[in-house]
Amino acid sequence: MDIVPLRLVTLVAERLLRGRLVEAVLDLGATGYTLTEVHGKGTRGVKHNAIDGPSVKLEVIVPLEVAERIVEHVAETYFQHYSVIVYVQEVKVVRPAKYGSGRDA
Amino acid sequence: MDIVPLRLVTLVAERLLRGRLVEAVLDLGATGYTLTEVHGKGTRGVKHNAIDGPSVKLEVIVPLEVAERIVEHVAETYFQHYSVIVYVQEVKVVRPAKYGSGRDA
Amino acid sequence: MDIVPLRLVTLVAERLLRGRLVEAVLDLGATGYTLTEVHGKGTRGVKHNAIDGPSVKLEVIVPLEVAERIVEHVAETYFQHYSVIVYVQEVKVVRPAKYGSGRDA
Amino acid sequence: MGSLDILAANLLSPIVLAFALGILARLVKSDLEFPDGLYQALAIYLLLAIGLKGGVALSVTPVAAFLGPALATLALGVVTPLTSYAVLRRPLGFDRVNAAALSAHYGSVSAVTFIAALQVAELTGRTAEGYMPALVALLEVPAIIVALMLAYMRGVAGKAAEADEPRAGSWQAALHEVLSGRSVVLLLGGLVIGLLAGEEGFAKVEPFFVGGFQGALVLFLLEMGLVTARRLGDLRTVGVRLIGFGIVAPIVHGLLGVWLGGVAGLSPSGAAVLGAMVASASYIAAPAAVRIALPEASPTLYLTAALAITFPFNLTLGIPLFFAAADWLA
Amino acid sequence: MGSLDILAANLLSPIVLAFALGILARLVKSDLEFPDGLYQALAIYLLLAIGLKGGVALSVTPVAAFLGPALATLALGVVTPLTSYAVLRRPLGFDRVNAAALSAHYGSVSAVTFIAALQVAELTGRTAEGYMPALVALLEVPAIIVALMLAYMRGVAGKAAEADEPRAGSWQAALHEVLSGRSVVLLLGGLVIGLLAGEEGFAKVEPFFVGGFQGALVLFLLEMGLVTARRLGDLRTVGVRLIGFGIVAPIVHGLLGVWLGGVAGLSPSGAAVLGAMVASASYIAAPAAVRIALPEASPTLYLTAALAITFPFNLTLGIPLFFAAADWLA
Amino acid sequence: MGSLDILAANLLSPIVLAFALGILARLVKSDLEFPDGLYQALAIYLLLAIGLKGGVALSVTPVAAFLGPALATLALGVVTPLTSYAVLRRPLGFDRVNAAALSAHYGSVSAVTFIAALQVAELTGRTAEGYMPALVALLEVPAIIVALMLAYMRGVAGKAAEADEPRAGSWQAALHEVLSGRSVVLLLGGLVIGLLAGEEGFAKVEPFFVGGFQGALVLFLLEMGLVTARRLGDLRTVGVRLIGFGIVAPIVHGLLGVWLGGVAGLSPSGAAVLGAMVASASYIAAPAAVRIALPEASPTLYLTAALAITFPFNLTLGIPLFFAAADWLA
Ligand SMILES: Nc1ncnc2c1ncn2[C@@H]1O[C@H](COP(=O)(O)O)[C@@H](O)[C@H]1O
Ligand SMILES: Nc1ncnc2c1ncn2[C@@H]1O[C@H](COP(=O)(O)O)[C@@H](O)[C@H]1O
Ligand SMILES: Nc1ncnc2c1ncn2[C@@H]1O[C@H](COP(=O)(O)O)[C@@H](O)[C@H]1O
Ligand code: NA
Ligand code: NA
Ligand code: NA
Repeated sequence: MDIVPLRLVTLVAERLLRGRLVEAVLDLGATGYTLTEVHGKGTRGVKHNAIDGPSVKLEVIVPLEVAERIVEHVAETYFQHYSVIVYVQEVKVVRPAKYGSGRDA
Repeated sequence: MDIVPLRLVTLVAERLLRGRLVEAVLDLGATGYTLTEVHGKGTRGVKHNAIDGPSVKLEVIVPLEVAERIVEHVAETYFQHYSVIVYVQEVKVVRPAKYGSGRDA
Repeated sequence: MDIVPLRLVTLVAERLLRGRLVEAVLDLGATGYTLTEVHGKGTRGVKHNAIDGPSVKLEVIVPLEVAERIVEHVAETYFQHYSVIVYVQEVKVVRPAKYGSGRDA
Repeated sequence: MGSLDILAANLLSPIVLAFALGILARLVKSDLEFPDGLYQALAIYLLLAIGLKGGVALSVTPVAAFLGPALATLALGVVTPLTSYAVLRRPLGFDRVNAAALSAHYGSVSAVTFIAALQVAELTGRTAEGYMPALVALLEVPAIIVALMLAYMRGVAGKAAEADEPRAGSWQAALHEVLSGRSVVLLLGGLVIGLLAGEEGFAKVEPFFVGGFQGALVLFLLEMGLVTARRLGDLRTVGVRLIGFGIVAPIVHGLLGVWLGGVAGLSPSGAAVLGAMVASASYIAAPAAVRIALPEASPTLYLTAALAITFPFNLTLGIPLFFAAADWLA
Repeated sequence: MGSLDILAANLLSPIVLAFALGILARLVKSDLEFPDGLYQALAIYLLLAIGLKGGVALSVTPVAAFLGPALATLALGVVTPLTSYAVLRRPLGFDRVNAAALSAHYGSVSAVTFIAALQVAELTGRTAEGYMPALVALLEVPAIIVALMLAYMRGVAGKAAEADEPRAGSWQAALHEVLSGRSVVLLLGGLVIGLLAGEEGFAKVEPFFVGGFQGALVLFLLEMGLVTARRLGDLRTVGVRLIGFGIVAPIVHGLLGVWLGGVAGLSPSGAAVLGAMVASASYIAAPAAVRIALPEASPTLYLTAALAITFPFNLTLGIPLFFAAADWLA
Repeated sequence: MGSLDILAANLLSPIVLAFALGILARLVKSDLEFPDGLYQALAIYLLLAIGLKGGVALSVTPVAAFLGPALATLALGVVTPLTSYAVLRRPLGFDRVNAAALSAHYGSVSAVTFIAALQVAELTGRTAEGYMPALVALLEVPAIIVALMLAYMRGVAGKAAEADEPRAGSWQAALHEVLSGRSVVLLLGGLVIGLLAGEEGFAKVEPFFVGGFQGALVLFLLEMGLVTARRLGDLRTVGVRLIGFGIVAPIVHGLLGVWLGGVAGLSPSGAAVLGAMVASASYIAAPAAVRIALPEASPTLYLTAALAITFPFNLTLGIPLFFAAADWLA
């Protein structure tokens, strides 16, 4: 079984951004996504409490260039005013085409 | 403190498969697992909504050969008809034996 | 956009430890954390059921030396008697300073 | 109360309006959303409450009075998947697997449609038989088994052989899934508890399970509206054949149920409620079983048909129609 | 019942005590914690219940009787953000963005404060007008729009130009957020359902939405106490200016509301409840809209002011004060 | 009502049947499952409701009437962990840490067993004293403290020294955990709120906290059945010693409680309920405290004993036994 490297991009953001971030990653080339409700604390004054509802973790498996586009978009659009972090890891998958990738992505 | 590399295998699947996947990973050699409720969208028509309940993310830390067995099993058994993805990452742990591994797994 | 490597330390523990672990990682140098409710099974007799409430997954992005301190602290304080695992991965982030890191951490 | 009055009263009932509000909220892209746990909690509550009430009623029903309606219900549970399948295969041209999957849904029953019909019975002032929930339990399972047998048996009655892929699903696993599924466990479990506890034992829990029932249903239908709205987009992809089936099947099955219910000795109200049950398509028990037994079947087809076509049709027009038919037949 | 009796009865009511228990639990570092879903579920229930009750009341209210109070409410929704803004900018020296953000919150309304005021009305034995919830829906939105306009327009009425950073937020997105936000959808949706279903249709769901209401509110306020306590630490950082505003603004706005309510034809109880509404600061609809339209504004400022200052003030002292004022004016 | 009638009525009550349904559902591998939040929500509701009712009752109870039962309860809270410990150590041969851990559980109280006993009192038509919930709060904490002291002190009364590993847990942390734990906060908080609000203040929230109580309990016991069934497999590993202790201890403690309750002036019904409380083993407050203070103790032992042995025993046979004993003693 061939296992091919792609990127796992993880965003953790205040709930309000959920809809926008989901739309953004799909627009930028992700073929799917996985959402988890989380609670967190970061460097921003905004704490996430019952009023806002839990924060959201958005994970997408994408080819490298899509990963870069997502990181760039999030950094530009949301870093200044919103509570959001983004990080990237390498993952191995079996069906790279499913994630919008050629074999050697 | 010695930190030893193992594999983190992550499965994201429709809820219906939860029981089967948990049994399968334990059968194939995992010594434990972590389950998270998630919501997601992929390339399948099946959308995960309130009727089905949330999807499930199953994470297992295992030696390389167990990871390969799990990926193969899932690919063969579920890829064709079910909504499921699987990906593999490298992780460092402190007590490799706990995860069914020799030192140099 | 410069992407800098840091460590993602993940702890999965019985719910009772939540408060302690959060305090500990902040004390040891983490600048934030993300908590997820999970269910799991490991090698301990303690199963996580409705009585205890769900288990907790705690993720922190930190520089390498903080990651090592956290792993050491958890191993020393909790491995013997409590249900907890810890693993470490490499991640790439955009704003290393946000996580308490110099450029070349 | 005339038929049009019933229709109006139904359309203006809080549960139908709450369903409409849910659809509307999604259409205007509201951030209104039910937490996962709330939906599950309401479903557990409603199914257990239906079972309990049915069990208590059964505890004061002579067996003889129950026998006729029970047999009629079982017969309908066997017949409707067969008629569905026949129509879906030949005139409508669905392949065997998808035809069987749809038949399982349309032969089984939707608990919420059942409850909505009960409310209408109360609106009209003529309450249906108290043991109706026991009939729901009887109607739920057989159709699923019959439909899956259709898919598993090669060359069903007089049908042309078709290239038959090997079965991906498992018949035993599916049977277990149906019989131990939460909707059967809660309904049947509630029935037995109600039967054993009787009216006296039930009195203490009545404020919770009866008093709160209709309000909880309003919340549930609000969420059903949100869920249904998400499927409306799929209406375009499933094709006009399925939309037609999703409206005509409930009419035909429902009228059959009304008629047979009357023959079996149910009051007009009871017959109308039975009609609504038969007309309804399951979206809890059937999807889970079908996903396991027939994974090749398209969930988009059966979920869209059951949730986005037949459920709203019954909720708004179907139920009043069955009451009118029951009155006409009486 | 004298004013001091009302104060005492209010402070010893289960909802105020539950709020205090929540604060105390957090202060002693209890592990007491509401699951995420429970808070959301209670909020959905309470908002829908308020709407339904208001709608049913409206269905039996002559339009003429409702018109005066409705206009008064709309006027207050336009005026109070303006007065808030003026005071926050000049004497208190907040920058334009934060002043506008705070004005949106103080011009809009907190549903829980409203309900608490209704309870006090019942304590005093003089129930407020049944259609008050409809006024809540009217008061919720306009203030947010007015306040955001203040921020978006350059050089608001007679204000010195200041270095104006480019807007990070989007006006249209914020408007959509307010109008399709869950609190507006549930309140307005409930109103319409109540209006259409009327008293008869509502009777069935009354045990759930009316009987359970006050108890559910106790749970909700327990959780509000837990949430508020987490914000108490921020009181030190927001400064004495904001604390002063968070107490004086509700007094002034509240008295204005009481007076105008009386002029518009509300009963003393109704006028007092309107006063409490006007005095309250929104913490559901406003924060979401402001976060989108004015992301540069500090959530610590507006959430701490609304939740940790003004809400507890109104809940304990403000509401009895408005009842005293209404009696005095009557 | 004779003792056997009580036994039968208890076994056929909805809550006992719901518990059985939960166990059965797990045994047939049903996918029935409560969302996490629902369990927590029900626990919060039930504990707060118990507290509130007890507080309201206390507000109309003369201190003198309450004093005797209160002192008896405290005495039982100190004595039963000591007797448990002695038996677990010497005849049964458990090591000190596990003996202390089990003693904490058996000395403290299970709120659900308490409620089940209250229901039986109502079944028999002789309601127990209204302030019983206040006794639950008194019984919950002392036993845990006593048991932990046993573990922490070296060479407890006349016991052979044993190789004493260094303590892994923290005494202070455990004490904080008990006193600020959610079950104490909700019970005590509810008591104080009920006491301050009194009957009049409580009337408004009564439909929610009293009317819905028994039904909510049915749901809770269904979930308890699911949870208990998961522990049944551990019965094989914990050994026959513990199974015996889990049945004999509640009988002995329960009868002691019934007797002392009668002596202290409780009605027979009240004495029987006190017996059930004393017989019960805690599985909310005690496990959390023990996990912190005595992490070396085996959770499998104490959770299995409390949940899979003693709880089902009391729920089915123990409670009717204590009522029979109370009648016999009266
Ligand atoms: N160092 C960190 N490690 C893990 N998660 C973090 C970290 N910093 C921030 N987060 C998560 O990202 C969210 C937004 O962070 P911030 O923008 O710093 O408020 C927080 O609520 C956390 O859930
Ligand atoms: N590209 C992706 N990135 C992250 N998660 C995905 C992706 N594709 C699919 N998933 C997750 O895997 C589940 C099953 O995917 P699918 O089989 O494509 O429907 C989805 O519901 C998502 O939660
Ligand atoms: N091999 C594993 N893979 C993934 N998660 C694990 C594994 N082992 C343990 N866990 C998680 O860590 C928790 C504590 O493990 P333990 O201390 O072995 O009981 C479990 O409840 C699981 O959620
Ligand atoms: Na049907
Ligand atoms: Na206001
Ligand atoms: Na005890």
